Amino acid sequence: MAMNGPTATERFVNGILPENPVYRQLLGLCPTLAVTAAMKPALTMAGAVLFVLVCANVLVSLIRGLLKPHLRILVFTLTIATFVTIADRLLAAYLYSMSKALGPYVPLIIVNCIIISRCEICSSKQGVVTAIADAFGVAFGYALALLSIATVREILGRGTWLDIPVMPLTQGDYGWSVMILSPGAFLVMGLLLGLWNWVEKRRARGRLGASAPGA
Amino acid sequence: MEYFVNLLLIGVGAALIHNFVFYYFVGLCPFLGVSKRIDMAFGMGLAVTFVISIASTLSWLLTYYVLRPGAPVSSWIWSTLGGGSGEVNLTILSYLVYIFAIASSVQFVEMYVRKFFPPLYKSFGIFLPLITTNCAILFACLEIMKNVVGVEPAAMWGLDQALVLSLGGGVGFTIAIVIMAGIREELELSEIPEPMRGPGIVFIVAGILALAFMGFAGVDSALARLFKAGMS
Amino acid sequence: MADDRAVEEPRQPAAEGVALSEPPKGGALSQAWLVLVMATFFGAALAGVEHKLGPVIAMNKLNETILQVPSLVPGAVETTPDMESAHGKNVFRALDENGRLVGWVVQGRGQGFADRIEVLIGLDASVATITGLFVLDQKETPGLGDNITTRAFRDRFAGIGTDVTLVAQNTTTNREAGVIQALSGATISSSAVCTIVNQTVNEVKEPLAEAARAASVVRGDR
Amino acid sequence: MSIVVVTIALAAATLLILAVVMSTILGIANKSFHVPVDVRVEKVLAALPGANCGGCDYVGCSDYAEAIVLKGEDVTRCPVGGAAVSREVARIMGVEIRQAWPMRPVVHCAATLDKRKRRGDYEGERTCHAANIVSGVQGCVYGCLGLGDCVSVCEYDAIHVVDGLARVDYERCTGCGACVKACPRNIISRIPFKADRVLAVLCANKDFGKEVSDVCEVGCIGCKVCARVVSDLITIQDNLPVFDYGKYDPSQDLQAIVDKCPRESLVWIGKPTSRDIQETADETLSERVEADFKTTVDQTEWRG
Repeated sequence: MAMNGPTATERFVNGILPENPVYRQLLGLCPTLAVTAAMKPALTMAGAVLFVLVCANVLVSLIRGLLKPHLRILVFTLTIATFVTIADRLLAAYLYSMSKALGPYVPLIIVNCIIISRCEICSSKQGVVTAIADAFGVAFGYALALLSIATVREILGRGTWLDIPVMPLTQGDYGWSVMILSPGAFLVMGLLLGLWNWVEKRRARGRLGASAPGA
Repeated sequence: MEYFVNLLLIGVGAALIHNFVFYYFVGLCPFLGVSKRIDMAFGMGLAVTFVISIASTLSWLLTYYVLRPGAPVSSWIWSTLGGGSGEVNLTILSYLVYIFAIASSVQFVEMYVRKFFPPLYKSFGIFLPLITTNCAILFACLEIMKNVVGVEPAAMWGLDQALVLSLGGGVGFTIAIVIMAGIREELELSEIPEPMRGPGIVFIVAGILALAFMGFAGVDSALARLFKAGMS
Repeated sequence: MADDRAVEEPRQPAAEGVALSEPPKGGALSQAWLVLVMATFFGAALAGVEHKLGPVIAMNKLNETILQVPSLVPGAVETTPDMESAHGKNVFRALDENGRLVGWVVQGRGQGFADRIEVLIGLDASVATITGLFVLDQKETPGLGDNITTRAFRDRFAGIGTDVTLVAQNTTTNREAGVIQALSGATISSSAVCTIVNQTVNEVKEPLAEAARAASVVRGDR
Repeated sequence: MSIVVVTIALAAATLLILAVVMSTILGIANKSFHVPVDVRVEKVLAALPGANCGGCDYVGCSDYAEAIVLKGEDVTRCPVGGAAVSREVARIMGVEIRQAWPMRPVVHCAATLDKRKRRGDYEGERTCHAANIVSGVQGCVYGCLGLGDCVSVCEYDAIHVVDGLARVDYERCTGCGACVKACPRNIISRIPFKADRVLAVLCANKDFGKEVSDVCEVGCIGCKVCARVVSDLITIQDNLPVFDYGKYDPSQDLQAIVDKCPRESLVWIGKPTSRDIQETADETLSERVEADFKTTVDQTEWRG
């Protein structure tokens, strides 16, 4: 099939909003919910995903000529698992407290469908530059989703944002604990997803109104 | 007796208190994807329980005998090669080895069941490939690794504890996904605001269920006290 | 978007007789050469990474405890890990500026309300009193159980003798020996910490006291 | 030999051995446990990513592959593989990519006021919901009531009651499904529009032919002629022909059954062709239809 696919710029832009991995494709939800109780772990997680995504995309893109169709997923998984291990070790070595806070969710990046789907869709078919752009775009989209959820949860749950007190009365016993606990993760995710769909629909209708003749 | 109480607590903990879905958020993809009908959800739950048991057995064996620092296999090779001070530590390979072992063993089981037990394959074998890359499975392996590597020998988990954890986790997953499927079958009939349809409302329901499951917190310590009282 | 557009002339679906597949041919290994090469390479590379980062990580783990020692044992400035004195427990010797043994720090762990709790217990040299407590790792309920990490709660343990069994109670007035005032709304977490402390102290009391005597004998000889 | 070298060598060897053992076992198993299946299933499966993420709402890639081949499922459901995989699967199956098939509502009634028999005087509230409770509004208890509940819920001004019969303006419709829910008689359903115009059964009367012709001049009498001509596409349920739109192929010439239908129940719906517009230039829909829809309808809007 002679097809070039989207360009690097398109890949980058698409990853952030139009094909947002969390809100649009509902991929990689386990860590999304687990690490968003506060901003710092969410940021760290986003960084780890960026690292793994870029490395895996580059490597897969480089060896894409050698891939056998029926073994490609195995190769992707091997590559991803290796880079995840490296990311995990790097975190443990240089950001020990974060590594402790994230716990098993760093190794769980291996089974995060976001990365494997980028390998499959983009980097196993396109060149290194496009693959890097794609990795950055998708990772930023993922970061955006993580940080939006974490913002809501940390502000409501702890009254702080990036550990900076933002809510009044943060001294003393402030704490809407449920927001930090697991139910809060599900609820915030559900509501933000609803909000996302609502905005999408509004925008779609806006376009429609503009193009409909004399409605 | 205390041995069984301990196992029971691990199992109950994994199934209810630290439910894989509602507490650790692992296994969310099938939880969202295959929870539309109760029978499908139940098949999925069974398959997860089955795979999780195989995977944790394998990963415990590999971790205990090959990967952990001072594991029998690696230290035997080290001493054969000349030996000396220090221990060969292959823990860094664990993620790679787990994912490898899980994927291959599941594929093997799938082929086996498909060839020799076609009815069984129809009812739950089709779920097998879907859960190879399910985070719940890898998560169980990681939990087991946490209790084998770098723990003092007395507290190190044996195969029995590893199996109970994985069975408990699988049962917990089954409970969660079947409850969810039951609710979703009812949701089909209800009026839901447009933007919340689909995954949105499922997350909200899951949140409420997670809230309910929080009620199980502390059940294990209470059980432990109960058994202790019963024993003395 | 143009690629998804429905084309005007759809082709007829392939409706020929159903052909059944044949078993695959060819050696599985020769096809998987890339996987094998990559597995070998990755294995070696990871071991290399571990060789570089392993010591740093081990240091991080150790530092986590060592940084706490001065606040747990009064007068301690230096710490050395001690794996021999109490077998199977992570024990650290707290030394003062002259290298004299002033106390011990012991790692203890046990089941809390939500998950495992890991604590550091500071003990004086003869293991007669608890000098401090620090919570290394816990996943208790935010806002309630996780208050076990607060200074106010931890300080309730300092100065209690190791000969009494600690219990957590909801009292403010009762100051019997061994009664720790439980955190409001988190009795179970408070009791769990007490139990962990009791267990750990009981296990290490004898061997550490022994080791401390031995250390002072050595010192006396000098 | 230093421990570092041994560890590195052993790490490499461990993974190598694992890889060799696993791929050998799987290779042997793959041969000896082989179950013959439709070769297209295997081809489709090979084209799918094999991530088994469940994003297609099927239980893994093989289940989806089977559904594609055996049940004619949509080839574009794979979120991991994206458009490239869809194209490849479509090529294997020799079908069109159907992602763009928009779901559009069909009012399953073709009877304008003058075609309905035994109409009574209805003086109640002017909504279908109210009229549906009252008996005797019109003879047919299945057909459109024409009081416009669907019109009031449509946010796109895409459905109107003309001559007492709800009609969809397929140029404005986005397929949101509001009208489907609003209809108290449940005679609006959504079908995949595989072409600009598709054939649909515009009758919902489940009674036998005699009773239908008593209440309606155009309703389906369940004569089964259409089902006999294209038996793979149409089945008769409750005296009504039912299209299997999964198998519906826009290129198939179905005009024959429309001509054979003794009533007026099989009707082409959708965007009018330019010939239709010319032919019906002075008829009911004329003021709403514009000949040049390429400029007014863009793809995204049409898809919904």
